[in-house]
Amino acid sequence: MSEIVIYTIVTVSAIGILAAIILYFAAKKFHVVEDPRIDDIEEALPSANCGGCGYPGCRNFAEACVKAENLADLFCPVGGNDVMKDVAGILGQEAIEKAAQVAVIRCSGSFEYRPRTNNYDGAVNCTVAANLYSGDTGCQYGCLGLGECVDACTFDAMYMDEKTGLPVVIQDQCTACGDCVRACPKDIIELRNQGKKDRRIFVSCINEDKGGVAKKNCSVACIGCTKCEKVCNYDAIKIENFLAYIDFTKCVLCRKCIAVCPTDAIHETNFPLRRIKSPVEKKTVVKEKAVVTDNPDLVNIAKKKQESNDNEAESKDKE
Amino acid sequence: MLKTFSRGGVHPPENKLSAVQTIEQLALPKMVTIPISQHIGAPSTPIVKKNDLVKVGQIIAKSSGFVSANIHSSVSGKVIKIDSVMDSSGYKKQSIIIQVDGDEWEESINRDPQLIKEINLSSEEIIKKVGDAGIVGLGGATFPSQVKLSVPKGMTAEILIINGVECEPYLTADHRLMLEKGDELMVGTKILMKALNVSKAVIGIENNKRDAIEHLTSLSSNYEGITIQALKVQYPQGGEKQLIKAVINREVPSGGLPIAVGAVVHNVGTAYAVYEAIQKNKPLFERIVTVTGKSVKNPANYLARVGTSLTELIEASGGLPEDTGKVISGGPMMGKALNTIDIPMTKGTSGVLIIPVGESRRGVVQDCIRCAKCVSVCPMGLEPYLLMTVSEQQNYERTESERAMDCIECGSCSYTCPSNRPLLDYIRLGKAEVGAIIRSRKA
Amino acid sequence: MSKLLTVSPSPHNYGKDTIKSLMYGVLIALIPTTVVSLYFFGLGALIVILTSVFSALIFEYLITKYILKKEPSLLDGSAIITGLLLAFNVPSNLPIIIIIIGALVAIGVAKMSFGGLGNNPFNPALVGRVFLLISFPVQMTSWPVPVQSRMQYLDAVTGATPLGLMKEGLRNGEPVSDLMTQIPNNMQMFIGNMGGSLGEVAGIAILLGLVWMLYKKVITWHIPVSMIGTIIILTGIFWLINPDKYADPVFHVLTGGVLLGAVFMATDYVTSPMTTKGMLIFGTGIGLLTVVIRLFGAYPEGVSFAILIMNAFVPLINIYVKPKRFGEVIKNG
Amino acid sequence: MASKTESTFRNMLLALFVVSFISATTLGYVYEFTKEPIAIAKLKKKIAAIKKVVPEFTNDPNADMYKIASDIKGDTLEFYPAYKDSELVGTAIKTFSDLGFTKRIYLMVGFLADGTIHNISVLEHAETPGLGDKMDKKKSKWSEQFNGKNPANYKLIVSKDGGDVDAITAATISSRAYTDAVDRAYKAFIENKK
Amino acid sequence: MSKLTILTKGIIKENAVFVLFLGLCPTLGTTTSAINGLAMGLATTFVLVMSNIVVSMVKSLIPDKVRIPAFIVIIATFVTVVELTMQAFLPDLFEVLGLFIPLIVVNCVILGRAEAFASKNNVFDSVLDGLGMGLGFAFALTVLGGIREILGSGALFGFSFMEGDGMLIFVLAPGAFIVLGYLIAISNKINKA
Repeated sequence: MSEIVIYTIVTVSAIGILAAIILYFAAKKFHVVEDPRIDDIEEALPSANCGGCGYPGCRNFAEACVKAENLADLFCPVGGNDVMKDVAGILGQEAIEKAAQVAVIRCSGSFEYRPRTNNYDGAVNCTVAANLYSGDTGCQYGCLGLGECVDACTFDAMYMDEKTGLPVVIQDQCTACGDCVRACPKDIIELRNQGKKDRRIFVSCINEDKGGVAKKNCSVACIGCTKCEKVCNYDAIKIENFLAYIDFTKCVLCRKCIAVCPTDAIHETNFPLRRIKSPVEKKTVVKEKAVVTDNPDLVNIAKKKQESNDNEAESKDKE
Repeated sequence: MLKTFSRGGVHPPENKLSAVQTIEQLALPKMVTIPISQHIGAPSTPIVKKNDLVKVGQIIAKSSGFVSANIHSSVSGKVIKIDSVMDSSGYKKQSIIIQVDGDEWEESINRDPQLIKEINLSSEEIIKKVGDAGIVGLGGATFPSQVKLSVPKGMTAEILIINGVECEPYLTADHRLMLEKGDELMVGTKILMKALNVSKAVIGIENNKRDAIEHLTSLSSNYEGITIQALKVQYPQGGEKQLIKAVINREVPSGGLPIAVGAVVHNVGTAYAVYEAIQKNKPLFERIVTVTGKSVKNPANYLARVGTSLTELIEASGGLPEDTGKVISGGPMMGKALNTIDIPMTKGTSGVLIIPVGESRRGVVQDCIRCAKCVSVCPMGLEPYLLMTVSEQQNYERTESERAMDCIECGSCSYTCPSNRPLLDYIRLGKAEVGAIIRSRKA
Repeated sequence: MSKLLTVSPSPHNYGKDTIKSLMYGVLIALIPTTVVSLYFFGLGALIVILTSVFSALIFEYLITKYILKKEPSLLDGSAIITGLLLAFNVPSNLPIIIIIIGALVAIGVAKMSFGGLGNNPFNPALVGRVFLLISFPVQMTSWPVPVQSRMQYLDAVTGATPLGLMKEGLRNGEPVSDLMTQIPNNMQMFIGNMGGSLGEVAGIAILLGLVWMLYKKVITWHIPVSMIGTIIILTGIFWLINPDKYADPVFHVLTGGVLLGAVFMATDYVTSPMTTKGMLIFGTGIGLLTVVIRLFGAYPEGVSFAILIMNAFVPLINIYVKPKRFGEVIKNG
Repeated sequence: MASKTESTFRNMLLALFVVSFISATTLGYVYEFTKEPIAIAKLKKKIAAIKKVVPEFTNDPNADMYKIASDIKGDTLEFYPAYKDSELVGTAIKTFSDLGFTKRIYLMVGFLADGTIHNISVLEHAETPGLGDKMDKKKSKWSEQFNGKNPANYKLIVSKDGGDVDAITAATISSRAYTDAVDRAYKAFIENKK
Repeated sequence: MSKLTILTKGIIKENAVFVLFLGLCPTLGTTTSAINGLAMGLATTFVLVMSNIVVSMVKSLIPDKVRIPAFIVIIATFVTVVELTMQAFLPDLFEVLGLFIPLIVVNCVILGRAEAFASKNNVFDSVLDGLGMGLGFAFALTVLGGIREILGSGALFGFSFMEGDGMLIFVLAPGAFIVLGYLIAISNKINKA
């Protein structure tokens, strides 16, 4: 063994030992006590950072989980029961099952059912439009159709149907994080229980006008006729301010109310297709009659929307 | 060099089509719809019921707070219902609907056109009476006037500025008022001076109203303490802060009121209403409205009763033109676009502007080319492009720190933008959100 | 009512300015410079300008349509300006293929990669020019001598620019006064009778353009004035200290790309600051860097680099330099 | 996960020590093993450079190498005399210049006995690719203009500065540095000839 | 994860350069020609595979707190071995790459894979991972070098196909950034589609 080999071994080993000593004391000195379970929980979470749980990010939620006495008030809507079971397992607690939810659009006032009364020409943004006036139809509760909910969706679970001018939820992708609910200035979107076999019944309208006014402005509006309330045997339907609301915790999906609704305002989604069935599909005959796509204003809005989307994407890219 | 404010501003085409039309009394309508919220602040409380009979000038809704105003019937007749009716906001609001029956005025109102110059009331009495008469700022902001006249403790008013700028294109209501009711305006100004206890008043008028300037200047020799100041034509000189800067070269601090620099600003229309309320006992129930537009048959200035449907005003000017694209309540820069003309005029309706189809649409929105024109025209020294971006990104913290709340919504930025960007739309959105944040912070 | 009313937030009055009108304002301001360059560099200038403008337009069209998948807006004038300015920044005997590469870099790399008009951090024409300068140093630094109405293109007689002569001479220790005899006098330089890039040579034509743009309110005075002012002051100081080693301020302003840069390049909307205060800082910074590069750097000319460097600072300037706001409360007053 | 060693002091020390020890040992042996080939490779390269610039020789110029102090303090020029059958056929001089665009350039200049330049090769440079790097024979034939010239009647200054050397287009600075290095070698050669 | 995915993911899906943005210093510095890029990539691959093997073998013996220093020592050893070997037997290549070889030590691709993969997986998987990642890295460097060589010198793997000079900027550092930027854009497009 030549000198240089020995020399190498001595110096390198010495450096190694020195480093170990320094590291040991450094580790001791700067030791931070952090509950390792926070990391474990964070790993279990979907890390979408969507804010659906009410906390700014997944890590904050994980911290809250560790701190909380029980998990009753904490729920990750994206991960659902499976993730919460994992989280509960890490914390050694009992998981509390919650029914899976999905967003539904409570407005069916597509172009054919809800005549326009004016043209909107401002910024393509629902909140801007909502601050300005009641919308481009006679119904001041209905969807403005500018797609802020679609922009807000983190999971690409929504799109604007250009034929109806209404947003559509892709149920498979919806995680019920609630971003769209918060984004909608008209409070049209609701999170409802997914229901057995994805079957749901809900009133697709939030119009609180009197029956006649509502009907005049939109042919599929709830007119508050109370027929459904009367026919419901389970006390699930309540009418307030000329508007019916079906409590999904009480509804047993008997579909009696659908049959009696004179304006088709109550929607059922119960096909194995697992899609929200829009009234357009239900009445194919009407659909053929409606000529809406060549309305120049619609095309304009769609175009503007596209442009502003592009701009947004660019500005995001820049950052 | 004529005086003007120091920063920013634009000069849109003036289009004062109705400047030579004398004020016409509009025929009584068959029915009026009087919204109970015609001013900034709390809506008034109706004090009449269905089927009540009311006279012209009778109080029908009472002020419901410090910042609120009384509302008087503008016609005589029967209340047929109190219902929610679409108003210029585009939303349905509570309104009192009165079927007109004759034209019977309250006896206390002096209908004699004779000018009364002597002011017999004390300062407090004037302020109270202004409040009772339901007078609000008639320039368009509709801020209750008695609030402005009540100088807060610890501050003193030094100067009264009467706003005769009318910087909005098209509108001529104030212009005609200054020409035709000059003396009444002067007396109204004196009354306001007395109420505020100031010895100096300046009437600021833009230089495109030479006749009004000359007329009032010749009158001013009869009224001590009132001077007329001609101003360079520059929008938005009618904004309170800009007008104060232009006339007395003082800057109202950010977030502060004009009284912080010792100034109180009232519109010429308000001064005239004050004259009528104090000297003639006549509450505010009618005002001058300009009906104008490039394709309108007879652009005109009407003296019309509050609650008259805009349809009737437009009919009087020759009806809605064929090529109507947009109907605006107010001027083209700050007015509100209407989604129907079947709405009532209110105390704040200074004009009805009909814009033909060709000029009614905005251009296609393009990317910002960072030309900085919005920054250079902003009269408040803000950066509109930035405010738009941050409120679009919902970064409201930044929106606030970039002082969105200073924005006076004059629209100069959107007007000047070569890329047709909806700057003000988003700034307004940001302001609304920031306002909500500030309120929740205080609560 | 037969037709529906249009509803939008205020204002309802829209100004006459459009991107197109502003861009054409710049194009009109570029006419005198174009004319002078055609006069002094003849056929070469014509070929360079046409190639540059057309290839800029073609690249803009192809990239917007097939890569960004947007509706191409060729006629808004911005691509024409980029093409023209690129042509003004190269010698008149540059081979066509190099010009096309320059236009591709200017439009494709510097502009479209960032999302098109309004989003590019650097001036596209200058990026194109610097790219060419680094890539093809030989071709980019052989300047044809100006001969009136000359019809040669590639085989033109070349010579050095006044700045190049000055730098070379000073390096060899020759005094400024000797060197001054080798270069055209100030008046000749002002009307453009010297070697250099197409658009750089004629100060008078550029100033005509400036006057037009100021009159039409296409640009404000802040950037050109602060930039040229800084150069005059700084070179003036050095000149006063040692007139043998440093040329006089008039020489520095009239030669190279100072005027072209100050009037047409630095004032590019997209890549200059938003506030007037920011513009003054921006212009001063360019002036400072130009002088530093010219007097102490390796290159004889530094305007392009100075502008590009300051372009990079624009976002920072925009963040920290705020306009004087109305009613600003001065604290601790 | 399999049971992981705890982070105790003993374990940390041991782990790092063992790792460093093994590494050091490996490195030591690899060094030993490669020492000779590396030296040979280096020498080969030098000889190749010398071979390029002087006529055929039979001796080992590396062994006969001697150093001469240069005009710049602390720096030396390396002289590699080449003998063919004990007759001096030329001298290769490793020379340098600091006038380059970036850092110092190194050349190997070969002189015949009478001072005529036989050939030059570039040992090290960091000039701009495409411009200054044309001094390298691999890139351009520029440097061949020196071959066969005797600096006694060939002014080793670039033509722009009044000499006989044509500069590389648009790379006057690099050309100057190159010429300067050759000039330095020539002056040292002449001085030491006596 | 199947063995095949472990091997192939590093080439496109998780390409160290185009997707993970690791080891950009040698990427930008050495890729003036395709051959340089390839050589650097292969040298890195060798170190990567070897260090992955050793790290995955000793993973349970090394306490957590000294994990990084230990890995670095292991990596540094292999790098030095490569350096010395290259110097001895491939002196021409060493002349070009010599400056960058020691940089392999701090190439985050290697430490990153040791930390993220080898310290958690068995020896065979680690070899596959190292091989895949290394080949991906070599692929990226070769492509980058090739494009720069074509544009900058009008040649590929040293075979010139163009008269005169190329665009110099591509041989210089700015060109490396520009080409890398566009390659990353293309790779994003491919990976997202």
